[in-house]
Amino acid sequence: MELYLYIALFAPLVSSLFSALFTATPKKMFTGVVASGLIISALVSSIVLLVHILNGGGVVHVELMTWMETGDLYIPFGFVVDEVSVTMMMVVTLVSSVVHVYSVGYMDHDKGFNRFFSYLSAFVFSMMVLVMSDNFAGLFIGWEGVGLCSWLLIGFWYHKESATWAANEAFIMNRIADLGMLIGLFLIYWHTGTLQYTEAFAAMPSLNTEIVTWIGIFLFIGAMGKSAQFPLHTWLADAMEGPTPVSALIHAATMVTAGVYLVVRSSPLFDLIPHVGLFIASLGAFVALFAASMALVNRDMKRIIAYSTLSQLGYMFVAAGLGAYWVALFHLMAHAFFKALLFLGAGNVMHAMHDELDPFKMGGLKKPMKWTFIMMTLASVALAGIYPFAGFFSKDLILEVAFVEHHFILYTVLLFTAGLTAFYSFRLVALIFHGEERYKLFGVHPHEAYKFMLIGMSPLLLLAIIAGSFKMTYFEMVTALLPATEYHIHSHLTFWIMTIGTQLFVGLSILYAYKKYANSSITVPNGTSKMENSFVYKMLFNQYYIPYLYQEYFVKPYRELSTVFWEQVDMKIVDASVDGIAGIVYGTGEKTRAMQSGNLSTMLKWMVAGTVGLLSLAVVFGLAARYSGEIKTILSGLGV
Amino acid sequence: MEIGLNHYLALSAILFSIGLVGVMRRKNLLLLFLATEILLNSVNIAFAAISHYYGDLTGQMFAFFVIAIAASEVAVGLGLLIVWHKRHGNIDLDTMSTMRG
Amino acid sequence: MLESVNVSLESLNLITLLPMLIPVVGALLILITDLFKSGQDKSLYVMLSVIFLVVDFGALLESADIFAKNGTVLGVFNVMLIDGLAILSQFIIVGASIVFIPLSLTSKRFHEFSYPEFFALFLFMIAGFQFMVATDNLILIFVGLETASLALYTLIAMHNRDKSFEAAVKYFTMGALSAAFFSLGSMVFYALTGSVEINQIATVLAGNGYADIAYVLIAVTFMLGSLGFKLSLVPFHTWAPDVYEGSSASMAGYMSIVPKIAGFIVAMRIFEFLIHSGVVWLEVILYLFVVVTMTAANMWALVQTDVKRMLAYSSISHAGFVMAAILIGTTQSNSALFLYWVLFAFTNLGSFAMLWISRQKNIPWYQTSDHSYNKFAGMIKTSPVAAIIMGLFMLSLAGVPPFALFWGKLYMISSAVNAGYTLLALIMALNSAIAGYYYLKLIVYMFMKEPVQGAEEQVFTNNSSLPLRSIIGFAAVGTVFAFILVNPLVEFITSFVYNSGY
Amino acid sequence: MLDNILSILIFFPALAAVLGFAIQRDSIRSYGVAVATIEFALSLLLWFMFDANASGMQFMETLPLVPVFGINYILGVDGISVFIIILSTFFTLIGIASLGEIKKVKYMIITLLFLQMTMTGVFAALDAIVFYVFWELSLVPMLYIIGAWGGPLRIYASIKFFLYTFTGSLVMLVGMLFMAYFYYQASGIWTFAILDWYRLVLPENLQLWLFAAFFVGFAIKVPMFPFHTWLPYAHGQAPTIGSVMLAAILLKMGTYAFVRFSLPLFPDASVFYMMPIAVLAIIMIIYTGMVAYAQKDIKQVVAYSSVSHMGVIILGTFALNVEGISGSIFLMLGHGVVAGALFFLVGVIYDRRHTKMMSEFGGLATVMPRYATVFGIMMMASVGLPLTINFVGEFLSFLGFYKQSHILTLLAGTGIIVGAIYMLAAYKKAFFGEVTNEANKNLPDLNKKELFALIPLVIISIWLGVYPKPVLEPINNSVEAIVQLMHDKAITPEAKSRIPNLINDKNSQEGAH
Repeated sequence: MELYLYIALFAPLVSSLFSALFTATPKKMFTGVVASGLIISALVSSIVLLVHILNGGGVVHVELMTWMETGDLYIPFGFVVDEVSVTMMMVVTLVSSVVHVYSVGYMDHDKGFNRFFSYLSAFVFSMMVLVMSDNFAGLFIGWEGVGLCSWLLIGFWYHKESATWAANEAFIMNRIADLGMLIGLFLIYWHTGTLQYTEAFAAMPSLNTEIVTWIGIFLFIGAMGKSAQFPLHTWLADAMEGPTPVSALIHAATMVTAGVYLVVRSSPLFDLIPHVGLFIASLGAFVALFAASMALVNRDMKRIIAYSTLSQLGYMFVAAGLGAYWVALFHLMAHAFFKALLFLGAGNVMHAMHDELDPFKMGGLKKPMKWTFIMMTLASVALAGIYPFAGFFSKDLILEVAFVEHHFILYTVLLFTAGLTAFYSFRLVALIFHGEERYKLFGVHPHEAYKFMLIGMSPLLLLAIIAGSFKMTYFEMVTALLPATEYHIHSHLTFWIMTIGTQLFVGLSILYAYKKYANSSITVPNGTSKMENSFVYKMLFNQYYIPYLYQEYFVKPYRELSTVFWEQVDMKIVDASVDGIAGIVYGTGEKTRAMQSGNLSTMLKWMVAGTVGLLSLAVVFGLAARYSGEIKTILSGLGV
Repeated sequence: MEIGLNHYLALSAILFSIGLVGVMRRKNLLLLFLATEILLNSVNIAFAAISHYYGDLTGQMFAFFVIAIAASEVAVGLGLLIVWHKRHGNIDLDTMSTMRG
Repeated sequence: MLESVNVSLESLNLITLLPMLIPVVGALLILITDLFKSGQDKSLYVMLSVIFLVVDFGALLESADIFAKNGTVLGVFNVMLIDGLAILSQFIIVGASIVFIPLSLTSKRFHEFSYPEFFALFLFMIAGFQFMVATDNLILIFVGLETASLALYTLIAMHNRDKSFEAAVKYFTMGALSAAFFSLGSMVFYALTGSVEINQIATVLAGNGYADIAYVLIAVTFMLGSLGFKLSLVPFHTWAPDVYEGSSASMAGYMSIVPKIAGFIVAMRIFEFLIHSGVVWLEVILYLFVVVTMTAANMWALVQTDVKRMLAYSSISHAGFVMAAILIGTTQSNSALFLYWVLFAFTNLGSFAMLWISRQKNIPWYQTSDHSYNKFAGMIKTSPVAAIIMGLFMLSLAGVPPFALFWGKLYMISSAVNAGYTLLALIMALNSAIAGYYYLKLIVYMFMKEPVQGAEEQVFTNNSSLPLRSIIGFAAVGTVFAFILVNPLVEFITSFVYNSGY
Repeated sequence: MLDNILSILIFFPALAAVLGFAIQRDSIRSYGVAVATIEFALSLLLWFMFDANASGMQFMETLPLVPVFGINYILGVDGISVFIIILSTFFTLIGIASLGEIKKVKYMIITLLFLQMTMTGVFAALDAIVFYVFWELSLVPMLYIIGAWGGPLRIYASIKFFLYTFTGSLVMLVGMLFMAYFYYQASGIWTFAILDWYRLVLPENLQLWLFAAFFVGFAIKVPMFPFHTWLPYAHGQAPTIGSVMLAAILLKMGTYAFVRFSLPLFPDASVFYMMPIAVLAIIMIIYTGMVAYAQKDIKQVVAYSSVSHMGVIILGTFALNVEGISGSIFLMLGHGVVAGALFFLVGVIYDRRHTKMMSEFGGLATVMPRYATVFGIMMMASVGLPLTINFVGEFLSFLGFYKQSHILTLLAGTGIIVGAIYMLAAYKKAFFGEVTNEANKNLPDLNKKELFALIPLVIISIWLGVYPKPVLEPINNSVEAIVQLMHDKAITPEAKSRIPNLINDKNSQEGAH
């Protein structure tokens, strides 16, 4: 099994390095093919490992070599394939295989074709390190590695100002969270003496609660950055500047879920601190609603999907925070499939529309892009959580968890959000595929994507539909590692009322969205309608003015303070005082050199003056000595 | 009133002060040399007086050496003075300040 | 009336006079040679002088040997005092003279060297300095001092330029004042104690417990005035820059070494017993002198535009630095004084010799004085070896290890540290840093600036000749490889200083 | 011969430099490369023969210099110094080999060889005075490099560099003399041998003073805030090779000296001053990081980033535990490689465009993709991405210091954010966007000579990031010895508790198992 582990881990690295060899050369189709092949081999290995785990083959654990060893610190490159990591590996390799294949078509005309595959495979490698590591330090390697790849890929079109800006924003925001994570690692190390998962978690129950709480808080701060939780969420929407396959892979399916993975992985830790868990859940619920609300009015197709991702991440955190780790992981998996599908579909639309992102400028695309239409609709259905699609099983479960745990406020929020989700998803679908063919006004001739791209997407479509049926198998598998709490609503009546009620609510939202946006009277908004001028709309459209606030109260002051530090403090105070001391010495020399007038008379006068001065001092001292024998002590008291 | 050691010393001190003032005030090189002679000779008076007071010859020996040295000083000094006068036509101290700073 | 004096030659111990007599004889011989055949080449006189000085040096080795065996020797009616200080300082005086006098063998002709009197006076001067250090009798100190000084005034004036006359007059006049101070100081000591021998004075003063402290202080004040002049302590230093500028570079270099070591010996003899008997005032005053001299001279050196004048101020600063040894007054500090001065002699010999070989007959337009900084601009391009050697000397003067003067500074600061003068040690260290600036300035000119347009190629080695180059080479080797010399020097010096009771 | 390998390492380049004067101008490059290669090979031989498991000094040499005063020529290396020596020979090699077209190339190469002598000397010296000699002497070649090949303000910059560090070292010298004096008082023997000094236990108040004296010298060299202002000038004006050597090796002298002198000699003072120094280190990290962000000149960004990283090194050093000190020493190497490489990279573009203003560039990634890639890798290493050399050091330094103070580490940790901000912003300005400046349209990409210098640096910074063990292990062994020494020497209870006792820890752990 170790062989498969190594293949799963290193095939993406090989793929990345191989593609990197051709970064400076023009597009080579085979880089894409080879890269896809290698990623698929990683997928196959992951499947083998999954089967191995499912058959009760036990955890696969390898220690490749020592990484750092000093003092009492010992960090190996250790990798583990257990029930949790194999789930993540499946998600990662599956989605990335699809995205690789898809990208061969999507990036067809791009100059940086080879480079793209190099980055993309590097990302897969980092992600695999992240999920497979058997210790926190290794997780951190992957953690930072995906951050780097995300930076590279968001800024892939580096000639675009907005893309590079977004890339830097994402990297820096993540760094803020990484600091929290790092502090969490330090705490773990100094209190348990190790960074290995098993040993560290084994030691935690004996630690005092305050420390465990701090560890939990700092680790969660780390998770907040990667999973773009409030208030570190702004980068995710901006990250949509990257190529769409990147958004599908990184900013929907894998990297942003790393935070959830971290919390799930640290379940023994978070089990000890339910109050932190509650905070996580509350923040998750807030983010779910908050993000969904912004998605309601947005006019950028990719951003809408990004906000939806954010909202779903909130769901996952609710589950994880309430201790239903397996539920969180399940939703993570299901979400990965339909969200990636949604993004890839959006990619098709963008391709067809020549990178147009405003759905109001589309409409009626269902005719030229039939397959894409079907896929996106089904993905949206799954996202909305309609039975029997994947979203129903995973998302409703989270609602149930909140209900069973008696967090009714959370439950209400999540339920309401589910309605919003359905609305904005179908608002998007309706605007893009239904109604008048508004794109004609802009002289665009849309066409369907390559066939192999669509075929490539099909596994995702399949999984988006059927993933829910794996629930029990999955449950049995992961609960070997995670707390096996089943969330059943005891009263059958309540259960049915809730389920059907939810379905109805969601269904109504969908209908309302269709009614409002699928009709032929939709035009491209020009900022004159009443709704567009309402306060709520403006606030939502401007993302609650948060990016603006950050710009005004963090970015600008930082820049100004930097300049002040440099120009005022460094140059005018620190450096000037150094030069000032030198200047004083030099200036004193310059001023007093007049003493050397060159005139003999003056020189003689100086000499006499010196003697007379000494003489008068002598007289003073002599008199003093005569009248006080203490003078010596006084003078020696001066420290001479 | 008998003239005692202190009178000699006082005379010496007065002469020395006169010499010092002369050294500081004179702008003429020749007069400056005279002032230094006064300084040295004021010391000589004191030496002789103290020597007498102690009944010891050392002080007088010192005075003789001072006289001898004063003489050679004058020789060198006048030599320099003459050369300066030859080249510049004056013996004014204020002309003697080409080097400064 | 007078009793007949009965003295055995044995007790006179005439051997103590031998080292001083040799240069005197040499000087007379030069004068006699000139009587018989005038107008001979300067090289003859240079070589004669060197020979006599080498013999003198040999005689000193003999005295050193005697001292090492028997300790301090008195002679000639107990006027001569051959102790470790006397021997060490004479080594420096004679040794430095041996290497300085061949600097007269320049390729250009200079007025003063054509007179045999120059060399005779030179040797007389050396004898004067030797007397000065080899006695503790104030009369003999005075005589030696004046002999040497009068000869020195003349030597400066013989350079025969307007500036050298001016320098000589200035030096002479102030010297006369200083002589007056010295005699006055001696007079007061004599009045207080009835003696002119320093150890006698010390005994008497200690005997009556410094009852007349006020008068002692007056005496000390005038002594300070006089020696301060000789050692160029601020504010008695005013002659130094002008005299250095006015005299030839070789003479200036000589003046920065030899007269000062003689002065230091006298200062050490006069002041240390006072400091050791707890005259706090003197300690305070010396402290002030040391700090002010070091610092002020450094500041003035910063603003100079002429290298020779800068070196003059730097010499003042170095003198202030070394004066600290007398203030500290431990065996280590006194040894450090000698060590410092030997190493300083090497470096200063080298740097002034470098100036000397770059001496031009006429000053070109871009120079404001003989050795203004921009004369040396871009020297690395035109004569790299000379530039590198000059750079070495500057680094050594700045105290950059491992060059000669670093070891002197190290030992000196260490002596301050060991005696508990922490603040002084810091001030000394920081002054070395200030001094770094003006030495660097020359390095900057030599290595980092472009040569002035139209400067003649050979400007830096205008005056060079084989003997000069050899001397510079010798100084450079000494400067660079000083670390080999340090250990034997320290051992030798310390044993001599210690055995002389300092 | 191999018994004297350290002396050979020190004096071979100096001798070669003197002989170099006789070489014709056209052949001097080959000569320089040959000498530097031999020197580098010798240093590799040193590594090869180095016993990684020993914690003490190896290849010791002793020769009396001024025995009356206790000054001896003592050399030796341990895990702490051996790698910095190798780094210095390596940088000299690639520095000479990649030297661009400059005037007076012969003098440059000779100067670099002299510089090599002083660098090896500093890190191999085990006698305070010998250390001081090389320490000061290293200023001279650097002065010349900045002053003779620098930019318009070169003379100001070089003099400032020289005088500032010179002043600090003189104060340090006074401290050394005091140390020797106290040793003399305690034992009646004059010695400047560091290993002898290690055995001296000083009372706390003396430690405090002596620590301060040494601190002045080291802090200016590092340079620590607020003594850092000479550095931007020096870097700004120095030619590429000067900046490279300065950043890669010369700054490390200061931090190395902290480990070699301050910690083992004054353990109580180290604990006493730990927090104030940590605060300074944090100011260095954050404040200079922000100043770096405000720069318009890309070289100044790298220069200020150097100061910022040196702050992390200081912080790690003053963690006073094995993790922190090992980390800081590793970071010295890491920062040497990375900052050296970044200065090389800045030099590359400066050679082509004769400007370092970021506003003049933009879109270089399109024109010079290889250059952008290498720069990107090095930038990421500088930012401290895991699996690059800097991460190991930074992680361990922060980890170590976290034991001493949570809050301060948290503050210092913001350095990883600040660092990302200025580096990414600079990279964006220079490399991303459209090519707007006509002059940039046809810039040639990296040439062979430049790649020769840069590729090894890239390889090292990744290799040691992935597999730091060969270097970290010897460092760890020597650091453990130092920490144990500090613990044993410490007087105050606070110091005893702050500095871990490794022997007891090990024993108790074994007992627990």
